[in-house]
Amino acid sequence: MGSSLYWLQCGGCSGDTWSLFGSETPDVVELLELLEIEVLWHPSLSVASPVEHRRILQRIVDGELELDLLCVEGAIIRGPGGTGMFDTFHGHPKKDLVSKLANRAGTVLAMGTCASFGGVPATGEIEATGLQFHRKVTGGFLGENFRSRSGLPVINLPGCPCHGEVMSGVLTALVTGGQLVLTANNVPEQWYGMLVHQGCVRNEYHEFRVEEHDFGEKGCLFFHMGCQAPMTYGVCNKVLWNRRNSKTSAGVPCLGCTRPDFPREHPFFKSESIAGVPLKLPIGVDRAHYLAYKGLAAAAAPQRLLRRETRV
Amino acid sequence: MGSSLYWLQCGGCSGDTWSLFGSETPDVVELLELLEIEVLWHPSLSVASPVEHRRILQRIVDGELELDLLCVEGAIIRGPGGTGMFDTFHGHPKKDLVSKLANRAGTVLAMGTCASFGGVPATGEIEATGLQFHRKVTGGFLGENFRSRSGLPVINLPGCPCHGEVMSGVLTALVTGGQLVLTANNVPEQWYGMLVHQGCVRNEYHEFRVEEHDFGEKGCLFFHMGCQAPMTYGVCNKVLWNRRNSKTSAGVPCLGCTRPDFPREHPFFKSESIAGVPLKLPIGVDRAHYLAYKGLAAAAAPQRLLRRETRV
Amino acid sequence: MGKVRITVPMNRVEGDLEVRVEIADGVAVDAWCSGTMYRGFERILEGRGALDGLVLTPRICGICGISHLRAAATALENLAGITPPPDATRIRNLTVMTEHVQSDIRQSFLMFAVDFLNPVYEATPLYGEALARFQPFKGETVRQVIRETKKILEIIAILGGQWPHSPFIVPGGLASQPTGESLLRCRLILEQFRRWYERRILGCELERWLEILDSDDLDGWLEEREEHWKSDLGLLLRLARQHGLDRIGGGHDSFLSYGGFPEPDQEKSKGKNGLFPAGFLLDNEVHALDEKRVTEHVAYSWYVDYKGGKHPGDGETQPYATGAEGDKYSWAKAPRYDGRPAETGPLASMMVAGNPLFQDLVRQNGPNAMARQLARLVRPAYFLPAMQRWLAGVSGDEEFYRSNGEIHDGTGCGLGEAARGGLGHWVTIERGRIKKYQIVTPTAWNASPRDSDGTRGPMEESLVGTPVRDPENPVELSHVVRSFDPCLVCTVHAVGRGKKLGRLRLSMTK
Amino acid sequence: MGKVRITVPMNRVEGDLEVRVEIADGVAVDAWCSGTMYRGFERILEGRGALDGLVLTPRICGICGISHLRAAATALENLAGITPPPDATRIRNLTVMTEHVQSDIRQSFLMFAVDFLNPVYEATPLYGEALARFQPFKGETVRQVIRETKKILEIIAILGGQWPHSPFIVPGGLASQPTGESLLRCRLILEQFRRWYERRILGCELERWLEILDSDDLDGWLEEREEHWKSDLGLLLRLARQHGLDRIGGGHDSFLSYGGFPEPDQEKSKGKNGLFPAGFLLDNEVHALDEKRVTEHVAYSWYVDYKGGKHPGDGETQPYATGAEGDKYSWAKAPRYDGRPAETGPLASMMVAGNPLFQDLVRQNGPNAMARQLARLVRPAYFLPAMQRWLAGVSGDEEFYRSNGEIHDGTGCGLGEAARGGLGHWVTIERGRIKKYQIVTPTAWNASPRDSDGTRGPMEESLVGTPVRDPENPVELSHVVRSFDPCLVCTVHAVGRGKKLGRLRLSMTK
Repeated sequence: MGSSLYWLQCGGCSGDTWSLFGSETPDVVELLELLEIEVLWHPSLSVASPVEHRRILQRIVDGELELDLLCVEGAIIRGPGGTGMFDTFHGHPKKDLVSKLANRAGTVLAMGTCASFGGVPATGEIEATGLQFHRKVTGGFLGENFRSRSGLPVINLPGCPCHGEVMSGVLTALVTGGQLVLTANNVPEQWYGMLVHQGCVRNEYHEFRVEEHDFGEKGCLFFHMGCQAPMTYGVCNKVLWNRRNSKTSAGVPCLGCTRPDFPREHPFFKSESIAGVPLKLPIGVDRAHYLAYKGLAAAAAPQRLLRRETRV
Repeated sequence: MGSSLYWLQCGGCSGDTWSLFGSETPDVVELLELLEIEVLWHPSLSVASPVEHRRILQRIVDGELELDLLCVEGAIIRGPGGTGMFDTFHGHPKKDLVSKLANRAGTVLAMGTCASFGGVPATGEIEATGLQFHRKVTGGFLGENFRSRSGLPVINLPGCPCHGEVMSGVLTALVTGGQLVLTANNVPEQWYGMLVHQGCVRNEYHEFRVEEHDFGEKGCLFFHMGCQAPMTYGVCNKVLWNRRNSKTSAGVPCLGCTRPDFPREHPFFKSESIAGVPLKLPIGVDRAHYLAYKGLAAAAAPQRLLRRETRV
Repeated sequence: MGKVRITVPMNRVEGDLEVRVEIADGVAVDAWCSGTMYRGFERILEGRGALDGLVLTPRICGICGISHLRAAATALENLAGITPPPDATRIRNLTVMTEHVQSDIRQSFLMFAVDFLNPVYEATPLYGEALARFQPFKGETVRQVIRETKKILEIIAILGGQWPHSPFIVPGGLASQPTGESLLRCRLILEQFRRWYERRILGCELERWLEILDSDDLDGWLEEREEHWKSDLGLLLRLARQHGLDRIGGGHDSFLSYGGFPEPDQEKSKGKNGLFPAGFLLDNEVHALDEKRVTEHVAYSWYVDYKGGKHPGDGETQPYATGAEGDKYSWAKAPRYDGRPAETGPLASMMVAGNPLFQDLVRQNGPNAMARQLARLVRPAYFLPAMQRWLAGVSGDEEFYRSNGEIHDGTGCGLGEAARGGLGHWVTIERGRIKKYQIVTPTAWNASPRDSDGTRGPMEESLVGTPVRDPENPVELSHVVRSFDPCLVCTVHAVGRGKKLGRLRLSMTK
Repeated sequence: MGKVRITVPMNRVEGDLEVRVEIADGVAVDAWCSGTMYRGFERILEGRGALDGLVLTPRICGICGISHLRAAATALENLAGITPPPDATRIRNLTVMTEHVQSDIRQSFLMFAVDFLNPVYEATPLYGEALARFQPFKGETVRQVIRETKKILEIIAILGGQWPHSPFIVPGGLASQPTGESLLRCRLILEQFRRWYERRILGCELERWLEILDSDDLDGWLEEREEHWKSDLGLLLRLARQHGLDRIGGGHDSFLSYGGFPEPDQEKSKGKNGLFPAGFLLDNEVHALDEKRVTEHVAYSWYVDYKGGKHPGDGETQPYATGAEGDKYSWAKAPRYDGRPAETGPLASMMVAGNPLFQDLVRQNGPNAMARQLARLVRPAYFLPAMQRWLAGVSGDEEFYRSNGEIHDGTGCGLGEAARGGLGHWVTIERGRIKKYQIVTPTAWNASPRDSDGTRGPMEESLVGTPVRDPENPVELSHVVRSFDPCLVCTVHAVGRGKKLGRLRLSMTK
């Protein structure tokens, strides 16, 4: 047994790689050992010479070397003018390499929001896109109908970066034959089935509508500071980052970085709102009911919250 | 520099010791090294012979060996009839040893609810009590006016067991000269200034009053299952246990184990309630306001929560 | 040379235990084990909610709380006639065993092995190596044990919320449904622990260890490769032999195991008893376990006397309080099976399960301190494959909890293996409240005082005949006592309510 | 022997870099560094909210995002005339340095040291030792580096929420107020890391290292104790000398440092420049830094030409798209200071700061690969005491944020040291939105292509003159390139909006 893995970095920041390096029990080295994953290539870590590397690539493309897992980090850059020459590898567009490898791979994983949906690069003019999605729209670089050898579409693991424990969990599932339940965005629901808001330590501020208006305050970041946690799927407040904390816990609004529309157009750190009520409400709530209830909730807020007498 | 520490186990389960062993970055061995703490004695770990041990004790009592930190785990057993003979050490009541050591110690720490408030043993008939509290009432074994050499009362670190990261944090503060802010229960507010409910992953269920009625369901455990999280101070849902999880996150109601009245009289796993509304409400809320608002909140609950379409 | 009475040094045991030994001509000729703390736990439970044992009984012991939790849940299931769903059984087995594994490893290296650093051994060949590995807080093995046992406990936190002390096992199953990704993470943690255990503790793969079927095999294994010889187990074995631990610490030769790792699919495995079956071994014959044959004696315990033994379900617990206690010397009662004392724990489990290696070791030398400790340290080798099998077997599609409504009135009994041996809970519910709760812990069996017939408890008996070179530093006795892994925080009997308690005069040595 | 052109093997660098070298008679005679990716990051920022650079610019680089974050916040503070409160400055310095430290250690052992495992060295004396420690995924140092660098990053998670990519540094201070217990935890983590770094990396206490003031001291230190010789640093030094890394990898001898670790109390430290001051070192003379003297050239970059250099605030970035790019060969522009190329990074910082050891090393051999890497690997020794000092200095009583309302229109500049050297952000806000954003990264300085005068960039220059034994396996060149720790994910220039882009024909070797 044992699975082979090729990690390709395209238009990204390598943040997903470093996020994976933050995973623990097992750490990344132990993970690869436990899952008996053979890393054919990782740009930051492999010791193979370019000659060997090109031979590995050729053997994969020729079907001589079986590629089980293709992990792509970063957006696929198609510019300028569809040539892909904004991102080259040995003089050739890297996007061509993506195609070739994807067609050989057992499973293709989009590590992070850039590879999944295009992310930040897709908002520029380098014709960047995700592997099989362009922001909210299916298609992307490989096209709506792409299926890897395993019959699966590209498995999207969004997040900017993707949470290390999510990547290691999904790799474990794939290697050990676990079943992934994919959402409409081809995201495994097991790791994206809860909102970032669920488990936020500022939940009481949210409940009683005790609001933060500027940095450094204590309060809920949703009403004014642009926090996307109630509209964003992710485990950030259940599986802590670096096993310690999360952005909202540290007073940083959720940026909505697992969403296909990340980065949103509206300025960060500000909620789009009318008369003090955010335009975007927590997923699934009815506006009229919500407003009525939030009014009463604010009236019921205990003094300890209004006075911020809490270590949250 | 360097501090000396003596760890005394009285009427307890050694759970606080093992909880401390679960702390991480640093782990317990590293913690003691970093803080340059010399462990004069720990019952499970010390290698000193009984002869040496008694010599150490004698030197502390005689004032020849300076004792900086006295950590007491477990309740002080005073029975039967005030003799303390239900818990002896070399034929003598252990409580006498507690007195002697406490009078010499720089700082006295009550590790866990038993040592702090009496805990489970205090509900029995062995005349057990906390070091300086008997459940909610100040006094306990050492008396209301006790002060250690440092001028501090006994510092209570409740929890059954106390969270390992709390113990290691408070030890760090004491050794490095950090300032503790003590509440009325002599609990350091820095580590007990938030509710267990703050950061619970089931917070949306709570907000919209989506209730759990039996084990194995998804929903808020407060309304029927006796969850004490909104009435209990503790960092369980911010500083995860074993760096992984918390009881409420695993569907286990908060037992209120840091409270002076732990274990409460009412059966666990059941909320005391009238007409489906718990008698005890989250700390600080006004009953009338709360009921009105919770009614509206339940009406505003999104379908995804009602259908439990979430991985929480 | 006359007789001396000494108290055996007892640091590094969980709980409060004092052992006195009488030595004549350099040999222990008698012994008394005293539980020195009385916590009255069972009495606390009376009158409380039917489920409250789930919360309170684990507080008896911080290192084996899940064994209590499961016993409490099992007792209520026994009362109510509920069988938990197969996946819940898998998870329960897994978490109980996880706790055992951490306890086995921690006891071996944070407690047992430390005695090899006794000054008396300073000039012996392996002392330096032992010091480098086993020195408290500093030894390389100690550091790794702290790190790795912490990691395997993450399995319990993932599935149950936290360790120690989360009541996630409930009558009917589990308090919540583990998610698929939690189970995957547990698989990784388990596999990672297994590899560490193989590499560091055994020095070989589990499969190789499991090929060892008798003491010749054991010798062969030890010599076979440097990795075996040098592993922590290898070193412990060499130290134990060098210091003669295979020749001390006998006992009554009667062994009790409660089993308690049922195969999940009880329909299919009917009649079978799961991994490490329950049973009572006497004179090389295994008898099926019948909890009715368990009794407790108080002739030498600080409780009001009654005749002979009583079944825990009928037991009384009134601290003896007249001030004239005579020969009484322990807060532990004396549990007996069929009227006989019985050793329980890893060695007993191996013996009852018919493990050929341990049967051979005991056949040759009788029970002894080395065999007892070896059984504890290699128990994970037998557990880990089953833990992996059960974890992999969790389908996740099925229920983890079967609701049973309120617990009705009745009586139930929950037996199972805790890390230190057989643990039993007996509960009676009346009008939805606990009427009576009795707990017989493993250490109550092993560190039992004498019974009505004056027969010593297993640990007492095992001390008799031990040569003691220096009564001022009786390290041999310490090895024997530690080989039982005693945990006296479990001596938790109940006080009669409303009884006015007089002053107890205790005649302790020293 | 004729000329050959080769592409230098470039695995294990962050980002996309291709280096071509011309070799004649076994010596590199010319070199070209190409950034092979264009991400158009700055253009993405145009038109966005004034604060959005805090979120977006860290996404340029996953390993030094906090440097970008701080530069973005500083640029806005510069624009708005805000000074963050002293405690906020302490925390910022601390977290930026934490990120540097993890990067320095990871680069040294996950990237740089791996080249010593090149097959060409297989028969050399230290190969076995290097393999045991530095083999990817397996070496003991590699495993420890992964474990310990992860731990020190917990400091950033505790104070900022997560790493990588949390915008917790904001104009005016920090997004939230660190709690006292968080700060205590950070102190422990920092002290723990320091001890690991001392024990494992240095082989001595920081204080001892800081006594080394010239190359004789360095030799003396290396020989002084086995711990020094055997430490990871000791081994790296021995390998570097064995393979002549102290004699390759020269350069222009001009060094740029942006400083950027201001002392918190700016009133008291007025005039002082904090740890590792900003400056430009040319011909052994340090010149005060003036950001106005920074320009960028595009003569050899794939952008529409302009004459000479332009200040980033005035810069244009139009990808050259006519199909006739001539000599252009990189997506990186060519930054110049006072019209000159400049090396930036740890060695440059040491030189500008007047560190006697590194001044001596460079005086003797000129800049070289060994000195460059040594500066990186020992930089934590200079950082850690300051980090501890700042952390201990956080009073916690004072504010961590000074509100400044909306960011008004204007232009600001934020300069500071990133892990790889000087990083500059230039921002223009108009009507509350970003009108223009220009970023000049450290690797843009080091891996710069030629400028309008045809002067090579520092890395290009450093390659010239390097002996190359085997053009098929030019490991010497690899050492030199890696000694700069190049990170080309930073070549992020902007595309002119609405411009129709034609097809680019690129003449790459192979």
